[in-house]
Order: sequence, then C-alpha cells, then structure tokens
Amino acid sequence: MQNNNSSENTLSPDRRVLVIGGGVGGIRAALDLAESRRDVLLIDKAYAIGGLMTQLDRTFPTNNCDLCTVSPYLSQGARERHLEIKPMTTLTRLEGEAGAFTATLVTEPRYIDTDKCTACGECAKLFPDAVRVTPGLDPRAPTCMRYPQATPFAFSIDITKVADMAALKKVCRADAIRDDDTRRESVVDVASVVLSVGADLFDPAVLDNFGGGKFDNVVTGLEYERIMSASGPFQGNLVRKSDGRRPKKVAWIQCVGSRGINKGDVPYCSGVCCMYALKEAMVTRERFGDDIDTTIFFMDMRTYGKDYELYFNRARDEYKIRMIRSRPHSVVENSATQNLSITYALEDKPVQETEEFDMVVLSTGFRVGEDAKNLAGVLGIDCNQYDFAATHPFNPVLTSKPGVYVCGVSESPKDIPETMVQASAAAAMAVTDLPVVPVDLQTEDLFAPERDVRGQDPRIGVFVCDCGFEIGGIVKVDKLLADVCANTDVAVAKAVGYGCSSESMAAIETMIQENHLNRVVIGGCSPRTHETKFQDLLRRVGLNKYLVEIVNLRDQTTWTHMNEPEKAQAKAARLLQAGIAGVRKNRPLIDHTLPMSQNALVVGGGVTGMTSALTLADQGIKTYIVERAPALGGLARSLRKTIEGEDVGAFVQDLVQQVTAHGNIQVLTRSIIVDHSGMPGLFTTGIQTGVRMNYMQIDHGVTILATGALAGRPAQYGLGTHTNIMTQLEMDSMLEDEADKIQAMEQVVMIQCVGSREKENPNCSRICCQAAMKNALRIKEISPDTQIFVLYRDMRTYGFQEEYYRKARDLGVKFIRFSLDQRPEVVEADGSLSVTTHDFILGCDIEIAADCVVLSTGLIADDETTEDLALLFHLPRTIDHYFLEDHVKLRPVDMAQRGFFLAGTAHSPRTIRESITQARAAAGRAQTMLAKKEINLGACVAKVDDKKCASCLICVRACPFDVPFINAEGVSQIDADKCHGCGVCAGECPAKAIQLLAYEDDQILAKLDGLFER
Amino acid sequence: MNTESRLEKILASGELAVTSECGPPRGARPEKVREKAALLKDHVDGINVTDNQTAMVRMSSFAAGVIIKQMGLDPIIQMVARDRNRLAMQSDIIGAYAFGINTMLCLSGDHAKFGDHPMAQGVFDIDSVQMINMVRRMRDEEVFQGGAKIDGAPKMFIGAAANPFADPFELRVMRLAKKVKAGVDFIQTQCIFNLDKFEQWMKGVTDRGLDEKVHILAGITPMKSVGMARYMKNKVPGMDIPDAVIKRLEGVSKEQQPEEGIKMAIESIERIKQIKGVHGFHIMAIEWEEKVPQIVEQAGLYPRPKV
Amino acid sequence: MITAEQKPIPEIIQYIAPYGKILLVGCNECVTVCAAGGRKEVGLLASALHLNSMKQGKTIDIKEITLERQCDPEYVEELTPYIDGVDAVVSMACGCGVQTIAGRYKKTPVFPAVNTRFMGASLGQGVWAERCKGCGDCVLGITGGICPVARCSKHLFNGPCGGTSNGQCEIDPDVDCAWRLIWERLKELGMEDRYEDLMNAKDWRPGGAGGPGKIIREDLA
Amino acid sequence: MENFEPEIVAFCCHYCAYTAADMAGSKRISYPSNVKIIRVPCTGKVDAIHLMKALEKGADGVYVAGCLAGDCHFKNGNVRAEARVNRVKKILTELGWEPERVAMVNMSAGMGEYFAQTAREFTETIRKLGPGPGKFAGTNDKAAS
Repeated sequence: MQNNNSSENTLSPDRRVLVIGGGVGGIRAALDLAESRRDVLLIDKAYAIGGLMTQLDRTFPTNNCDLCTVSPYLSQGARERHLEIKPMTTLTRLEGEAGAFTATLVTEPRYIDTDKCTACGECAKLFPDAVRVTPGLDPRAPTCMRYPQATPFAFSIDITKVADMAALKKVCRADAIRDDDTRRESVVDVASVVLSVGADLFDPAVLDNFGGGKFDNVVTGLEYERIMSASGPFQGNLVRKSDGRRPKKVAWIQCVGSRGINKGDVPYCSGVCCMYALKEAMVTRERFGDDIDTTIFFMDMRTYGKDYELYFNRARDEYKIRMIRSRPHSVVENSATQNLSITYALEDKPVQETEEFDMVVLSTGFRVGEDAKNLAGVLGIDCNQYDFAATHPFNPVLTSKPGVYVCGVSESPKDIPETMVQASAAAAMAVTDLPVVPVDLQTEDLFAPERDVRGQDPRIGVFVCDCGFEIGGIVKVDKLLADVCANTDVAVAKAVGYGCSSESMAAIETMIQENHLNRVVIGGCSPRTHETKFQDLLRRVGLNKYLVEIVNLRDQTTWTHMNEPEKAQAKAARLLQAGIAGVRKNRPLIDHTLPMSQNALVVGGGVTGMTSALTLADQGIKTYIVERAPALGGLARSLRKTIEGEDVGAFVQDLVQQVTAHGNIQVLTRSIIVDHSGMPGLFTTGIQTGVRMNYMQIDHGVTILATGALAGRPAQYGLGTHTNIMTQLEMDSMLEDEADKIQAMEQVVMIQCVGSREKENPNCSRICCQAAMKNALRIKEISPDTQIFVLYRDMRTYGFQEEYYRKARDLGVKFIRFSLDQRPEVVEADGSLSVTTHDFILGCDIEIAADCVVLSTGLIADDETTEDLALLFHLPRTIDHYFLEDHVKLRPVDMAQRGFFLAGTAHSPRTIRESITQARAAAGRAQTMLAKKEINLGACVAKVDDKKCASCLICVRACPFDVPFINAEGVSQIDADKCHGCGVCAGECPAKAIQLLAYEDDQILAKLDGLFER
Repeated sequence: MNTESRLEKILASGELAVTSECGPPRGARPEKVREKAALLKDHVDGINVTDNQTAMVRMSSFAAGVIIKQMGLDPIIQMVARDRNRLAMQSDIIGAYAFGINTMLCLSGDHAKFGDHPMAQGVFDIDSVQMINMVRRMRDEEVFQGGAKIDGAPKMFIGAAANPFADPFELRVMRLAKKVKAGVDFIQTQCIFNLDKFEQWMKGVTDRGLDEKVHILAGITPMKSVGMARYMKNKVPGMDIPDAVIKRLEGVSKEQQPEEGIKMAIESIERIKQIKGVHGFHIMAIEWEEKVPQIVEQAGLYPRPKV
Repeated sequence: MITAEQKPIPEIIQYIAPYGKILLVGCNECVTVCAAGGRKEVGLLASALHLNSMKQGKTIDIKEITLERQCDPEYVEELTPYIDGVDAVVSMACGCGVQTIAGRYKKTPVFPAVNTRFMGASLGQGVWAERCKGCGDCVLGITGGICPVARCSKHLFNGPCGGTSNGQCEIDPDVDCAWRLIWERLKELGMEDRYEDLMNAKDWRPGGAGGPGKIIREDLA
Repeated sequence: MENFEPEIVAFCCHYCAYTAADMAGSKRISYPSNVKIIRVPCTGKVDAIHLMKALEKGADGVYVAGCLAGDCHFKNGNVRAEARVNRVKKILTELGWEPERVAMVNMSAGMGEYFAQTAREFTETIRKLGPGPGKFAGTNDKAAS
C-alpha cells in the first residue's frame, strides 16, 4: 500500500472505505459497498468476523438461525475483488479528512498461516480443552475457532496459553503454525470510515441481587442461547450447568442492568431484550413443549418493531408463556438443589410472592466497552453520555466527524433488522466520500474455466447438511446417505454439517475435485436462499452452475414434519432421490444478460422519498420522484418538532429545496402511477401527471417505495366530537402556535395505543410513546403547573427515549396503566371532559377531570395506495397493509420482487430519524443493484427445436410478454434476452418443440421418477 | 297470362288477393288436410301447403296439395331447398303439375337445427332464388335446370317469400329485386306487426318500381295471446314485434286476448290496404285456421271475386 | 388447414381393447397446429391409455411417434421399423393420414384417434372456425372474400335468408350471418352493385359430387 | 386399503406457492408429509403431461399451486395452468378416474398457513378417494406374471 500523505482532497480512486467491526452491521455495510463495486477494507479485532449474531442460537422474529444466510456471502463471487478482510486488526490512528483519511492499523499475530491452514482441526483436537466456542461458559482454549461458519476459516492460537509450542507445531501436518508471527502495523488510505463495532453485553456479576456470575443456574440471555445452540457447549441439549439436568421451569428477568438507577445500571433501554427473551422462551417451548414452564418477568413489554406485537401475542397465546409484569427483587439459590427462588411483587397485591425456578435467564442489554470508547477517541468522534457515538439529528449515521459514519449498536442499542438498515445507510453515506464515477466495470470473471461434462456419465456427489438440529435433529442423515448410495452413479455421499459454512463449502469443493464429480445434489434448505451459494461453489471448481440440485430438506421436510420423524425421514429420502434423478438430466447452461437502466424511480415525495432521491442523485443517478400530492413533504409537513427539539419544518423546507434544485432529480407532483412493465433493471412505468393528467413513461432500473403511512384517526374516545379531544399531532401544533391555551390547562390526559395494538390494527405504532413524552415535556416546559396523566398499556420508550420517559416522571407526569378489557372512558358533561380509568395499584376506578384529552393515535397503513401499487408492481403486503420486505432481518429494505426497495413508514411506523436512515439504506441497496450495470437473465429461457416446430403460432399467442415470433426460417424464435422464463410456451407447444432450459420435460419427469422409484 | 293459376287471375284482375295456409298433418291422415282446407274454402284464393315447416317432418306438400286440389280448391305448394336437390324438386314439380297444381312457392326453408331432425344434412343444392329461376325456365323455356328439353312443361305461377324485417334491412328490397330478376310472380311477406317498417320497405319496393313486376301479398298473423307474441318476438328468427303489440295484448284479460289479436290483424289489413303496391294478403293463422274466414270477412275482403 | 378434435377416449379405448402393443402416431402438420394430434397430444393420449389399462389391471405397450406429415407415404414409411412389433396403430392425424397408414400397412389395423372436422382458420389461441368447404369452384372473388358455401348455414348463393337477426345467423346468435358479412364487405369495396347479380345454381362436381376428388398435375406427375 | 397413505405431488411456482411452502416451514406449520413439492418457475410451465405422468408413475393425487388470480409473476401462467388442470380433469373423467385427483390452488407467497391447509385438505381428499392409477400398476405385474 502506498504511503501517500497528500493533503489535498483529491478523492483518489485508490481510496477505499474502512469498515471497523465485523458483526452483521459491518458485514452488511462492507457487502453493500463491495456489491456497489467500491473497494472496502473490513477489519475486526477478533480472529474471525461475525460478531454477536454468530453466537445466537436463533434470531427473532423468524426463529431461524439465519447466520448461514449471511456469512457465506462474504466469500461470494465478484464481491471478493472489492472486499478485503483483516481479522485481529485494530485502528490505532486516523489522520486527514473526509475523502482523504490515512488510517494506521495494527494486526495481531495469529500464529497460524491462514494460507497453509486447512482447518483440519487436529491441533484443536489434540488439545484436550478442545475448541472453545462459547463465550463466558468455558475457559479459553489455546486454539480457537469461533463458530463453524467462521470467515476466514482458520484457527488462531492464544500464545499465552501454549505450554509446548514444539508439540503444537508437530501436530500440524500443513506446517501452518508459525510461532514467530508478530504484530504488524500498516498504513492505508481511506476515503471514509464506517464504525460498526457494536457494544458489549452487560455483565450481571456487578449486580448483587440476581446471582449472575454467582449461581450456576443463573445465565445471561446469550449464555442461554449458547446452551441451546447446536454448535454450543452441550450440542444443543438444554441442561443446567450445576447438574446437567434439563430444567423444568425457566424464568427470564428483563431489564437487568438497563432502565435502572441503581449501582451498575444504565438508564437507557437496550431495545432488544424483550424480543430475545420472547424468542428464547418460544424456542424452548417449541423444542420441549410442555416439559418446560417458561415465565418472563418484565416491566413494559417493548415489542415495537414491525409485526413484533404479533410475535408477542403468539408467545403469550399460542406458546403459553407466562408473562408477569414485575421487576423481581432478588434471586436466591437453594444450596441443596441449586434451584432459584425469585421474589417479586405484583402491582395489585400488597404482599410479595416467592416462586422457585430451575434456571433463571437474565436479559442483559448493551454497554459500550472500553475498546469502543478508546476507538471513539482514535477516530476523534463525539459520544453521548453513555459513550455511544453521537450523530446528527437528521443524518442519523453521520458522526460528529465528517467522513466517519456509524451503524448498529455503536450508535444506539438496536436489533438486527435496525442494524442492517443502518449499515446499508452508512454504506450509502460512506460512498459519498468516494469519487462519483465508479471505477472499472469490466466483467469480473473470477471463476475457473468450466469443465466440459457433456457426454460424461454422471458422477454425482450428494451432500446433506444437518443444519444443526434443524435437519439432523429430525432425520437420520446417515440413513439418508446410505439410501442414496444405492444409485450406482452416486460417487460420493457425505454429511457436511452446516453445508453452507465455509468449512463445509471448502470440503465439498475438495470432494468434487478429488472424485471428479460432475453433478452435485445438496440436501439442505431452500433453493430460494441457498441456490446461488452452491451454484457459486460449483463455478469455483470449474463446473457449470446448473449442475447442482438443491433439495429442500429443511423448510419443507424437517421443519414441517418435526413431530413425525419417520415420515420426515421417508419424505427426505424421496426428495433426495428426486434430486438425484433430476440432476442426472441437468445440462450445462449459459446465463444471458442485458444492460441495466441507470435511472431510479422513487414513489412518494415525503422526507423518506426525498432523502432516497438525493442519495441516489448525488451518485449521478437520474432519479424521478412521483408524488400524488401537489407538493413535496408528506406527513412531515404536519409535524413541528422532534423529541430532540429539532425544527421539522425547517428541515423539510431545506430538503425540498435541495431536491427541486438537483440536476439529477425530476419531481413529478400531482402524479399517479398507472401502468408498469419490464423486468428488474429495465422497468417502464407509466405515470399520469399534473392537473391535466398527462401520460408519460419512465424507464428505470430500480424503484424505491416511500409512499408513507397515514396519521391514524380512529373514532375512539370521542375524537372528533369535542375540540379538546385531539391527537398528539394536533397537540404538537398547538404547542407551537397556541401556548396560551396550554397555560390555561390544569389537567391534561393522554391516552396511548389509540387504534393500535387492537384487534383491527394489532401492531404497535412505535412512535406514539415518544410523541407523548415529547408533548408532555413541552407542556411541562410551557406550563409547569399543568397536571399530566398518561394512560398507557406498556411504555415503549426504547433506546435513549427512555431518558425522556424518566424526565417526565421526574417532572411529575402521572403514568397510569390500563388494559384492553378495562379501557379508559372519556366522558363529556356540560362541555367539560373527564376520563375514568381503572387504577391497578389502587385497585379501583378513578376519574380525572381533563381540560384536554390527547390521543396517541399513531400511524396506519395507506391501504389504498399500497394496494394499488402492490397490484401494479406485484408486491406483497403485510396483513395490516404495509409493504412486506423480502426478509425481515436480512433484507429489511429489499422487496421480494427484485429491483424494488422499501423505506419509511410504507414499511412500518417509525420516526423521521428512522425513516431517513431507511431512506438512505434503500438508496444504498438500490445502488448495489445499479452497480451491476447489467441484468443477468439467468439461463432459464425457452428454447425452440426448429426441427419439431410446426410454426403453429401457439407460443406466439400464449407468451405473456410477446416474445416468440416466426422467423425468416419459418419457425418460432424466442430470443433469450427477452424471454422471462415462465415456460408458458413450453407448456402449450403442441409439437413439444419448446423446452424451458433448467426445467426441461425430461428433468421434471426424472424428478417424478425419483419420487416414485421403489 | 302465363298460367292457369286462380291466384294469377285474381291478381291480374286488379282485385286484392287473399291466400292462407294449411300445415299438413304429421301422419297419413288425409282427412286432417281436408278439414283444414274446408275451413278456408270460399274465403281465400289459394291455400299454401307448407313443406316440412320448421324442419318438422310432415305429410309432403305435394301430396297434401293433391288432396286439396281434389277438393276443388287451389293449393299453393311450398317447396324448400333444404330437403331436395334439383332432381327431386323438378320431378315433384312435374308431378304436382300433372295433378293440376299450378301455383307454388319457392323457399330456402328453416334450418334443420330447429326441427325434429337436427342431425339431418341440409341439402341446399340450390337456393330459393335459383329455384325460382329454375321453375321459371321450366315454364317459359321448357327446359330442365340441366338444360334438357321438357316434354310437357309445368306452367307454375311462381311465388316466393320475403322478410321485410330481417337485417340488413337495406338488402331487403335488393333481395326482392333479385327474386324478381330470377322470375318470381308473387311474394308473400313475413308476418307484419311493425307496420311502419313495412311501409318503409314498400316504399323501397315501389321506388324501384318492383311493384309493377311482382305482386306483393302482405303477411298477416292474428295473435292468439300475449304469450304467443312474446314467443315470436324472442324466439322466431327474423320476426319484428314492436313492444306496442305486446303492451296492447297485455292490456286485456287473457280471455279477451284472442279477440284482441284478431282485431289487431283486421286493423293491420285496413291500414296496409292503403299502402301502394300491396296486391293482397296472406293470412297465416297458425293452428287457428278456423278464424281465417272471420278475418277475411271483417276486413272487407269477402266475398272473394269469381274468376 | 384441416382441423380435428380428439375423439372421446372411451371410443379409442374400445378400438384398441383387443390389442396389447400399440403404435400411436401423431402428425406434425395440421393436427399439431390445431392441437389435436401433435407430439404433445400423442404423449397425453398415451398417458391416458396407460392410466386406463392400469385401471383394468392390464399393461399396455405404447410406442409414441410423430411423423412430419401422415398424408405422405414417404413419411409414413418411417413407421416400417415398428409396425411388425405392434398389434395396432392409432393415428392422431386427419382422415387422410389414417388412410395413408392403412393403405401402406395392410395387415395392421389402424384406428383414428381424432375426428377430422373441417378446413378452418384460426381466430385466436385455441379457436378455429370453418372457412372452406372445398367446393372446387371458388366464388370468393364475387362474394367479397367471404364464402357463402362454408359460412352460410344454408349455403345460400343469393342470401341472406329471412332468418338473420341482429346480423347473426338464425341457427346460432354466435354465428355471423355470412351474407351480412358479404354485404358489408361489398359496401366497403364499393361493389354493392354486384349484389344483385344472380348467382346461378352451382356445379357441385369439383367439390365431391363428381366422385372422390383427385388432382393430377401432369407436369409433376 | 387400510392405512392408505396417498402419495401427492405438488407443482409449486417459485414466486408464490414454493415461497409459501418455505413460509410454512419457517413458521413450523405442519402438514402431511405425503405432499412432495416439485418447483417450477411458474405454474404456466406445468404441462398437462406432467400431471398425467405423475399419476402414471404412482402419485395418487397431483396439484398445481400458483399465485393468486391476477398476481402471477408472469401475468397469466396461473390461468394457463388452471386450464390445463381442467383438461386433465376431463381426461380423468373420461377414463373413469376421479377428476378430484388433480387440482389447482392459488396462494400468495405469504400464505404459509394456507399452503399447509391446502396440503392437508388435498391429502384428505385423496385419502378418501383411495389409491390412484399408479397403485394398480403393481398388481398388474403380479397378474401378468
């Protein structure tokens, strides 16, 4: 690396983005950058990247271990060219400014030459401590690989724990152990930095009341997940550390170390613990059913994310998890049984209860660690009082230092979906410090030349993943493999653990090469998620990627027939046989490509849409904003202040100005979308625009949906019947415009969850608790004597919002909980209002006179708009009419239909700040797609056999896209670059002259044969 | 005068002619033919004998025509192109003429689909216009259709049908012209209920001077009931029943409907008499032959002139 | 093109009931185009016959083959290698194809699997309509390009009859009155005056009345 | 025929039904293991012969699962598929087999529960109908030998 210390900001193309931290956030940011063909250097202080997520058993709300979906992408295809990973590396100095930083890095010695290491595991095996994978449960072993899907796939040695280096070196047949390895310093030029080091988890040992770190059977949430995990210390057996027995009664205690004021506590909410406790309890019930009782002790149930309320309802109603609203006082161990007694108080009972559990899980939250604090110092960025990186209010991923961006828990406590969104946003922002014109875009052929397998007899390799428990826990993989060996052309049949782990992928590659395999069957999970991965594997070993069949043993067998293992076994065997029969008929195929349109369409001209458009336009992408209303601005135009006290109006006005002045943005107001055609990367959308509704068409490669949501106005609690019954949004305006009215109020009652978390709209609107706090504090500021009552169900002031909640309580705002079966009643008598509600603590109904009743009405989906667009664009929606992203966790702003991205309140309710983040993320994701410059149409296209064609025109008429035509030779011609690959023509052709490649008749019939072979 | 036809003579005399219809029985019952014909005796100048009407098999029009002829009445035998090829037609024409039958009507015939033998092959060797031409040449040129000379040519007074109401309306006069060109002597029209439209058609006919070349007999059918009117409106192809007709029948009780129907038929005749070019009436009282004399009388068409 | 429709399967089953080995022959011409007897239909019929024999508890051996054109002896000759190995032939071609096979292989019974319908044109996907009767003496030149023989239910040469209602044929409201069409077309062509030309009685001999039709091209034959 | 376990093939389109089946999996919604899925890009690809051959080869029932009406990723593949399913129903009827052995169902990608419900219902339908054509093939061989 050249040591170029030039002071002028030249935006040299040699510069790249430095991503610090290899957790999911850092990985996502690095992948987005690499996919956009920007060079990126990812460093992590650990010996392998992956971060916290790799240690989780499964993640909410899907309850999958989706790790396997992320990690293999790190080594995938073209991205490798742009992505360099340096584990065991830290940043020690950062000089220069945005666009021209010089970073000094230090890499610690691994003592293993990763180029030589085959990851055979011998070194680890011969050290009786074995491989350590569980943080906090086992002592550190000298040789360590963090988790089975680790990248880079190599061991590392803790030199301080090695007693006999010679003996250790002798073990390694690959001669990969290097005891002379030393720490190295390097200097790199970077244009921008993305900080994503996350945070540590709180260590409950500092608290003396819960027994964390003291009692064997008190574990943290993360430890519990390691115990449950198939790759954990007990191979997935849920047992107590004290006696190895399976617990019968497990309790979770929420907010351990969070939302507290005592010694060792932090005041903020960690944001994720409610969901992960629910998840852990649900997975426990899923696996052990009624054998294990599960109880969660909580203060407020904070399931505020998209569809999280439904998850909570399921946990409570379907999984019968006991929910106790109480913060326990203490946990006491019974010295004989190591059982644990929890003492707690219920809000409606004067005396405390004591109950015994076999195991207690402490839901601990996030703390910024010392390393992260130091790193902030090295970066020179400001932090908030809790040491999280401080960010710009309307630019939520930008730190106080230009060119340094932050995502994930480094910025504030958050869950994986939020982290992924922020990571994509940070990546999109980091790009702005790079030259606008992306560098080389030549075709990136990274793969070995293809072996010609035509004419060869099939030599099939069958590799079956156990996917931890997901497959291997239900069916006998050995038996499956023994069965498939009956096929004479199956040359290899092997179990491969987590088949998508780097280790297994490498092993499969080796087996393919050593056994000269020319066909591969993978028994694993869904081809929808994993086909590309294994196709790339084949390409790496010089096999055409269409010579692999993925057999969906997990999603469609072991998960669905988990209670009938024998039937699952039989079905799995049949499916594998179908896969084998099918793969025999597979032929090498060539993918077809088309140039991609470099324009973007943003639907919706609110803050989200404008932010997305600006992000794209700044990167030289021609962007159209289509807005239904006569002016830009959306719902934010009716909002005055954020909870932080920022002026929303000024911000929106500035945004509108930037958008209208931007040369790459065309704004179409009073416009509606009327038709849509094309394919991802080459869309054509028809728009009627202006007062006259003139028709125009836009060509675009990507579409961002930012259509927003509507402010809810349910006819509840007398809304609309009395001027003094208003929404929080109206109160927001009143606070700005009519302070005198506020001063005249003696008592104000706020009612939360109005029209949310109810049967008609089951989800949480997320923004209302903070909106109530914002307005309550402003009322108190204007009129300190005004009494405020907040009637709530759960206060959901997640993250740092908790601080405002605390402040409101300090200022004397009264919080009275209510439940749906005893809702408050707003009564009007002679023009004056009063609210009656049940007080659980007093155990009776109370009546509060109210000068003003403020309803927290939240947001509701714009059903009409999302329905229209969903029909036009063929997009899925949630049951409550928001757009549905492709994957809640891994692709939170991508839609299932490629080329569509989603941001803002069209996704789910969220604050302006959160919408901005999502807007940037969507723009970033859109850029990753546009950066490909061409559309891969795949090889699944229709092919005509001229000899058989009767020129009957049936294909010409049947094709939904008008592709086939009768050519000069008098036979049907289907151009591969136009064919969408649906196969309708092949299904209709009366001469059987058309085959859909990759789904040819003989392949389908062979699969049927495989299913019914006896 | 080309033929011995009584109808031709009446028409030549300038008097309004009256014809009616007799559907032969669906069985070998000559008495039924006689009964029906007897009802019409003295009140009409010719009795149409239908030929497998509505494609239902009936006694042949030739045979029934002979029975009527033997009663001393004047049958007009109908012949449809559906059931016979040109050989059969010509032999039947000669045969009929040999029995003294001198008036006939050339028709295409209803499609077999409507009858009791929908599976039958329709012959349609020649169409009605070609049939007219064939019969005319047999009479005037004394040759068979194939060209050979006839020894004893049948001298038929040739009639045909015309439907002024079927569409395209503009073709209806032209098609009549074609029939005239082919040699038709008289025309019996489809039942007339829409008098305005009939007048319009007749205007077209007279404008072209066709009334000089062919005798138009206006088709009259008395409605037995409102049900019959509705059926004809909705189910019978080429029929034009104005809503007013149905309304008028609906306006009277069920018992009075037959009488009202007859009244309407008479009113129609009265009005049509005023139309230029109409030379007579063809009264089709479907399965209601007994009412024909009443209509003829009340319409002032009785007694029939002697020729 | 010649159009055809598959026979009811029970009828086909009845034909082949006595036989165990069947040669099922499709044709890649007209019957492929009208989706009655091409390669695809051959496959479907074979499968149907298998399903049937399964029900009967029997086995049936079906060899599927689709010829380029079953009405040409050279193509039909391609069946020779298989013919001795089968008990019967089922042809999915039009009557011409069936007879060509029957004429070539005298000892093997051949059964039709389709009903040959008419010479028709395609009106769109999956719809064919009769357009020609093969009358041997084309009048389209004077009827505005619309055939009264094929498209008038009564083959009227001097139509329309009195049954036309709303421009449709009396036999079916879904059938256009050919003479209405002829008239409209003549008007479009400015040839209305031709309407009143009397069309003489037709000579049906070239269309089959003169015995089985045959064309001999002396320059080619 | 006691303990008859029908063998069922479901041709599922990639975009909707196959995804719905995955969804059923990730939600751990169980359905009869009798149902075995063959993935196709669009149900419009499913040829009548595939359904016939499935029955011939041993399936007791076959269904095609595509996108909801109007929602086909390829515009109308699901409509084409339904027409072909109806054709096969007609053939089966002519042959004296129960037309209920083949079926068309429609669902969106998110309808994991419905996928499972459909699988359950179809399996029950076929269970009531008893073994399909392919099951008789085995007995034939014995009869023939």
